Amino acid sequence: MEHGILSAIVWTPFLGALVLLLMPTRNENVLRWSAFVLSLVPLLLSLRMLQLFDPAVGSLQLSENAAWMPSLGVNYALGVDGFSLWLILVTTLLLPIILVSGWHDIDKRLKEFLFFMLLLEWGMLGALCATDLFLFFTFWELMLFPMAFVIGVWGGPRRRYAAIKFVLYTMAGSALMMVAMVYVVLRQAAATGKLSFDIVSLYGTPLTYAEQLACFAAFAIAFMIKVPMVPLHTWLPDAHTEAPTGGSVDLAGVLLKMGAYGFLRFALPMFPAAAQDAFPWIMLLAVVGILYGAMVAFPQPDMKRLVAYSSVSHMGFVMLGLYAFNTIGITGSVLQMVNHGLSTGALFILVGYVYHRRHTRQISEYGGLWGIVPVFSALLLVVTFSSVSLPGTNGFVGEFLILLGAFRAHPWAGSIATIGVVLGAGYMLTMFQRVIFGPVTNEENRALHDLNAREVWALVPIIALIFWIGLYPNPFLRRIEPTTRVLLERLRAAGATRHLADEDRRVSPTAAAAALGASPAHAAEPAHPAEPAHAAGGAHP
Amino acid sequence: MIQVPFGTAEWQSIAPFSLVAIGGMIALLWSVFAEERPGTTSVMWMSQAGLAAGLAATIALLGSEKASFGGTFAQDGVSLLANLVFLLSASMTMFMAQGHLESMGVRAREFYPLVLFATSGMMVMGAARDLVILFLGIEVMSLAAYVLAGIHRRDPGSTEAALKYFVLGAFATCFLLYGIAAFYGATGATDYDGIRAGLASAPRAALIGGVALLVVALGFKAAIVPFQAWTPDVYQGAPTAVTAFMSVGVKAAAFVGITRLFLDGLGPLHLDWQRILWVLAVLTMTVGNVLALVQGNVKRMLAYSSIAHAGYLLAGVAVGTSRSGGAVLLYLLTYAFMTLGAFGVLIAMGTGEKPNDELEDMRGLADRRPLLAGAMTIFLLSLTGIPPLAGFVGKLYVVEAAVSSGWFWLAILLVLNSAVAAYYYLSVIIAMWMRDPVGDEPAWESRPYLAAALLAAAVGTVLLGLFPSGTLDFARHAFASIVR
Amino acid sequence: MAVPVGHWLALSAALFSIGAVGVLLRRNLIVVLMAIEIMLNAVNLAFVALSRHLHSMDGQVIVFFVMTVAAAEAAVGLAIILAVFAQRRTLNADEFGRLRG
Amino acid sequence: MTDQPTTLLRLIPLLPLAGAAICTFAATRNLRSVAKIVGPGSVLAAFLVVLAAVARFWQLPVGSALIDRVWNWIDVSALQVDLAFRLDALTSVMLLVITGVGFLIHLYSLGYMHDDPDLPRFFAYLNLFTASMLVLVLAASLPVLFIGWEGVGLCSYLLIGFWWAETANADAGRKAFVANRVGDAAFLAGMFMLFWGMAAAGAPSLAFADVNRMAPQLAARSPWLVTGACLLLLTGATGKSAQIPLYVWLPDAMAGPTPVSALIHAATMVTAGVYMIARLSHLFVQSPGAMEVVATIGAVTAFFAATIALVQRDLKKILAYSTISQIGYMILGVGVGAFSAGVFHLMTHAFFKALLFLAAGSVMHALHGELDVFKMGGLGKHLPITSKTFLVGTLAIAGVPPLAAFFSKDMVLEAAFMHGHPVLWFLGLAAAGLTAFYMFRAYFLAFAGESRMDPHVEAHVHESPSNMTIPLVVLAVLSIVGGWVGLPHGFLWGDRFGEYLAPVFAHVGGHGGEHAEAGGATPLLLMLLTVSVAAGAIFAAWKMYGAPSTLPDEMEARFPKAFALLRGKYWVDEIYDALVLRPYAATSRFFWKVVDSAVIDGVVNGVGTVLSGAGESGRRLQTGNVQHYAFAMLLGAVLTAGAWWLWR
Repeated sequence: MEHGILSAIVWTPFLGALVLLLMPTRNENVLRWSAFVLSLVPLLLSLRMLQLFDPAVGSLQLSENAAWMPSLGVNYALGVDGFSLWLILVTTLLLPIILVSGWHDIDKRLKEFLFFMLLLEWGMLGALCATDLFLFFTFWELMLFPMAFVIGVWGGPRRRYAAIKFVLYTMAGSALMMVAMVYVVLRQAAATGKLSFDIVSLYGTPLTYAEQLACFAAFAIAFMIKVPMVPLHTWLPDAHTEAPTGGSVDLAGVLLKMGAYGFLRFALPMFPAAAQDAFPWIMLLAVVGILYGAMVAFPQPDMKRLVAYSSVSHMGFVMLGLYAFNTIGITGSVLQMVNHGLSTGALFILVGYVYHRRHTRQISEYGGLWGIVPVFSALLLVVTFSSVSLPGTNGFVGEFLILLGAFRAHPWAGSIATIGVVLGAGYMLTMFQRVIFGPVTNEENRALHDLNAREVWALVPIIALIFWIGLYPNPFLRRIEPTTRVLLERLRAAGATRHLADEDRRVSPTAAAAALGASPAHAAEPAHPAEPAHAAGGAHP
Repeated sequence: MIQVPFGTAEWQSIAPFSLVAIGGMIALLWSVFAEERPGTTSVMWMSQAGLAAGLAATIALLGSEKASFGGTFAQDGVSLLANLVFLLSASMTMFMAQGHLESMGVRAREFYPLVLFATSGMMVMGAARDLVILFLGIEVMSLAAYVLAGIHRRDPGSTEAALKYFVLGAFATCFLLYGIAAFYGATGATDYDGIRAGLASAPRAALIGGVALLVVALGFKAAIVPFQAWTPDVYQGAPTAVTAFMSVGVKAAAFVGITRLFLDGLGPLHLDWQRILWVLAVLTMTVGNVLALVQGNVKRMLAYSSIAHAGYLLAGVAVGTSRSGGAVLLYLLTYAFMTLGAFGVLIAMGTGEKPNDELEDMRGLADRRPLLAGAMTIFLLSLTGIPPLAGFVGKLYVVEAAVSSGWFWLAILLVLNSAVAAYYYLSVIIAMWMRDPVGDEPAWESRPYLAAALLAAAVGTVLLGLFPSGTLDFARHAFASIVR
Repeated sequence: MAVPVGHWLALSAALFSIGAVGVLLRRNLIVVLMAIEIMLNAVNLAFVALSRHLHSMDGQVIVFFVMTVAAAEAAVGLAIILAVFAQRRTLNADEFGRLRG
Repeated sequence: MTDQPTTLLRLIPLLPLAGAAICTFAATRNLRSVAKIVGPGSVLAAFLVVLAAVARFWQLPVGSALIDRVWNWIDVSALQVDLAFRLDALTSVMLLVITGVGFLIHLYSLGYMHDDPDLPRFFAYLNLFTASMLVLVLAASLPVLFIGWEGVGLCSYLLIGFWWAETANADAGRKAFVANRVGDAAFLAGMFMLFWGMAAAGAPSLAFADVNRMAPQLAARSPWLVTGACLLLLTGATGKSAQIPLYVWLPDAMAGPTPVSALIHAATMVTAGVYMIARLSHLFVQSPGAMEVVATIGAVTAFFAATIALVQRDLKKILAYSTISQIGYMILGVGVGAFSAGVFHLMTHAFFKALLFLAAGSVMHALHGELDVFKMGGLGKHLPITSKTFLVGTLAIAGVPPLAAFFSKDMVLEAAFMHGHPVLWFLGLAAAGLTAFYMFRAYFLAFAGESRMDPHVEAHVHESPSNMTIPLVVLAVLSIVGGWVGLPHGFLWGDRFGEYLAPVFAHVGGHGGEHAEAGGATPLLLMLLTVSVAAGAIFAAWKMYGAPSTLPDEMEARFPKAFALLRGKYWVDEIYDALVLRPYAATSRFFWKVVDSAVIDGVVNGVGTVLSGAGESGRRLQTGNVQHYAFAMLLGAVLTAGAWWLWR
């Protein structure tokens, strides 16, 4: 059934950007208000989409399709499912918040800044909604440039280096992806006789194991850079430190999720056998990412850089859950993507407030803020503990599910990753400590005035969501789970069953029991007596 | 000797290039008698009319593919599409040159007729299915191009460029002729059908020698490594409008000649020359990109970038299938739009006394002339190969052609090269947007025609990127008839 | 008894090489131009020899084309050299290295 | 045993939570009066609701419980967790202790924090703490318990660092939170292991009822899983209940205001670990190995902490180590299977330890922050009520009959002895002696003898106001009466407390009921032995510190190393710092500076420099000389032909 809602969501930011560009006035207030109103439109549309979204359906829905390049089999195809639903909502929610919270942040070339922020949202929404591999790749590359401009033009002292590094890192990754993409499409055309970039038809492409491995490696590298996973992560701290507040929030809020989303949407379903064999490596990198990110975050003198490395650690958790190959882990990691977007976004906004007042991000410059700016300190307290995933906040639900799922898939990875929870508390509380508690060491801090109504109200939606997802996550989980089941069913059908746990709801059949009972340490090689067809584990088609 | 009747087919096939040549002559005569007032555009419009006539003839022939003059002169899809590229580059160059040359003190109004003569030479090359006709086309084009390079007589750079271009061009022509002689000796014929027939019986040494010699000549024209050393110097020396014409028109003609020669004439030898071209293609794109990284002058950087693009084109030729032929043609079209646009912006940057084409001059352009900076950003992003612009589509088809016939490493090297290329294209974008302007603002001159040409190039780059299907089908179908 | 075509081709190759070496080594631009003419005539020789050997007139016809083109080339070449000399007052090939890097 | 659905239980945590919200609002508007009423008031209201709930519970048949499913919290495929509260006998005891003692401490805080500008914020945190503790105790499943578990961790972090102006307090708070977090990480791992074990056994759930019901099956299927899970949960408990090895944060936690120490670090939070083990008694019982470890940790900690307390100078530090030691007893109790004995000691300890802390608080209040016992002396006459109540507390903790600890501690020791743990029993006995000694040492130094206070402090020492002394008196009474609920077997009305909790620990595997029937006489003998040990210790304390004597100095002279070791707290903090913290900071700096910036970024920038280096060298080839280019062309032609010729 044809729906216009997704196209509307994707293209309203683009039209908004054009309208803004063509507006004759340079008056800052007019520009800010119009940009804010323009950014509300996609938010309202995405809420309408949420209404139309049928929670029971796991596969792509609200899909649209129109021929774009018939000779290449490329269609303008959009669709949404459990994986992209909440990410779309986070994207459309974050922009208005950025505009309100950073009302006076940007002074030079405001019109271009707002133009690029709307373009950035357009790119991200396009990538999230695209269900045609070519369309996804187009938005994947398109997304880069507004972000690079935001970092490069309005960033900090080393903004140009950060911008170039950001673009080149991703482009090098996506170069290989382009070749792999073309290869898969051609193989599929050879099999079905029809050239098509449509994702769902590409899922069934018959590839030999070697081909799958090569293509999976190409896709995986492109997405690992974006996640980012250690050692391909060094662009993130620079990009975050140099980007203006609005840029950092969007970068952390949504751009980082593209990598993990890419794994879920493309790498896993298209190359099941290869994805399954990469299981130990990705798990290793995820755990390394968690611990490494947390450890490197600990000594950071600059607040933004600390939060950037914390993102590396959090995304390590997301990858851990995503690669647990069971419903609990994957659903948890999709939810954690949303949580990380919210709490890290809020952290950046708060750092932005203080930066706007004191023009420095060095932790040593602050201290004893509790007495001077109590409202700010209270908000920072809530967001810090959400980022440390305290039960009752959103972070906990995601992390609990991820670790539970990861524990099932790889007990050692799961338990080592749990240490990440401790390290997380370590560096976050250290930062909170040095900034908020202790005596007022720097006289300038005394002159700080507390957050005004606007700044507080900008964060209220995020704080509300932090507690809502923390205490009543079911509406969110219920919409993610069916899609996870569809993905796992697809993997099972393709014979990649080695790490799959039987996901029956209440009482799991004897198969799972036999599986767990059999090998104590590593539940990787379960004998599936009850499993008829794929008894031999990862039987390669 | 082939007995060649002179029927209607022959008249129709020579119509396009001869109309352009005649147009050139009329424009030349007109420029002698027309009054001397500066800023007159009559000669330019006269020349444009000549091009229009050529275009009309080409469009009239669309659909009626046939080889005239006994198969040595093919008016098929390939040459017609090639003609479109040549005519496009010629007319854009003329629009861009208008005003640009006067401001540089170049009053020589024979510029436009020379462009026409060069274009007619290209059209002959595009249609030639006989080595001798190919030679004639190359010479007509090159002679006009040598003079065009040196059009700005008082500028040492321009004359030096012309000198280098001439000496090396002539040198290459000798190799071309010697190659033709080798083929004539080996296969007893100079037309492609004759050559194909004689290939089996030809001695291998003569064939290898002949192809090597041809590669030198055509490699020189297409600026393929190791014959590309002249390109940066000549492109930098010549006036920017001429550079634009050379980097698009001349290169396109060379590639159509190479493609037709290798895919049609030397088809059966495919397996032999494929490996050589593969190596040359990789060398070309790598050398082009790596040297471009360290350029301080944007014009010279674009020269190296055009070498890199020659590498991508040669990769398409090396694959040697009709798909890759179509990809090369389409790439030429996309390449034409974005490169003409990029050079056009440099022209717009230049003022009478100072060309302003250093990287420092680009700083803060976004503040001073946002529209110009926006156009340049579109061209550079397209050159980098960012979807949905034309550059990406061209690159995608070459990669698709390469992958479809199993050339994975070629495709991987190609995309990695374009990732390296992104650095120097980005450095220009960064200079424009993210740096503050240095020095006072030069006295820009308003050039309506140039603005129109830039707009056309930008629209072409975006539209071709968004809706390439039609053109691709035409190009692929055109090549299907050639590659047997 | 006619001289076998191999000899002619050898002569033509020798002439071609002499011309090429001339282009590479001689400093004076006009001499370079002359060297190019030598190379062109070497090719003409080859064409005539082959034409006779293959008993086909194509070779002879091609020679005419080559000669006309060579003439045109010489004209354009000398014009360029004139322009260069008018400006630089020197014809030494090594002087023209301003555009590089 | 059926669960009676109700909607009453959700009110219990909700009231203090609402209180916390109101106090936070009051803090922003600085409405001290509102906070003063709402703070204690919400806990009192909770106490009343608890009474109502317990009354409703008592009407139910024995062994059933009240259950209140608020909503379905997490529901993802096999994992299905309800936000559900459950009240059974064990919970009722804990609720009464938390809200009861909690309310008294809130009342006391009114006086203690009277002149503190941040009073509203203090009550906000205290209420939030109470709410979290209530959630912890009422939770019907492990994840919900974990909400309370980390919630109390958060509140203890905030309250320890309440006076945030000094970095020392804030660092102590962070140390507490991170140490707790280490335990919580183990707790999480234990939970996951348990969950997947249960899933394999066919009933994927973390509710206590299910876990306890499935425990025998689980143990049968994979004993290592049960032991592993129990050990991990135990590690979590050691973190929260400050046992070896994760006890280091409790002494530093004394940086917080004294009511905080009383409520959190004596009565409630630190007992969470004991409660958790008691709640999962059926599971722990299935793994004798784990039980052995639990008991050993308990006994060793009891003794270890007691030795440190011997030489401490700061009154609150003495009480802190005493708390660690007493919790050791509780852990020992549950470790040997005497769950109700452990819980009983937990209750009595809450009374007298809260009393002791509050008394110390009122001493501090009087002496304007002075806590060094060697700078006190003779306070008896100045602070009549405080000194008398402190004496009651000291007697209680020393195990002097008929006060509370005598019964509860004795029950634990007796269980340890009877259930075949003679070594642990002996450690417990020794610890009991030491406890009596250091408590009376503190008492004599502070309240007896002549005053060593400096004069102008002594000048205006005065007794604390009534809202501080009333709680002291009430707690003193409770310390006396509290023990009588669980009398030794056959004495007067026997162990009512044990019987009350019996249904919760009903079929606790092989360990059977609380009291082994063997040898009626031995319990009596044990009791006499502990009392005599306590009496001896008291006399020794009086000898050394009661009357003026040179004995302490002589002792120190003779065993300088021993005293230094104890005073240095076995240098555990320094060991942790050297083994864990400093290497961690070093490696993280190494990762940052070397791996991240030098290696990875080095490679990334290296690629850039290599390429531009090649560009530079390539550029030199571009000489600008025509003839060089011609030569390059010629060379190119030769190479192409040659390569083709060779490349067959």
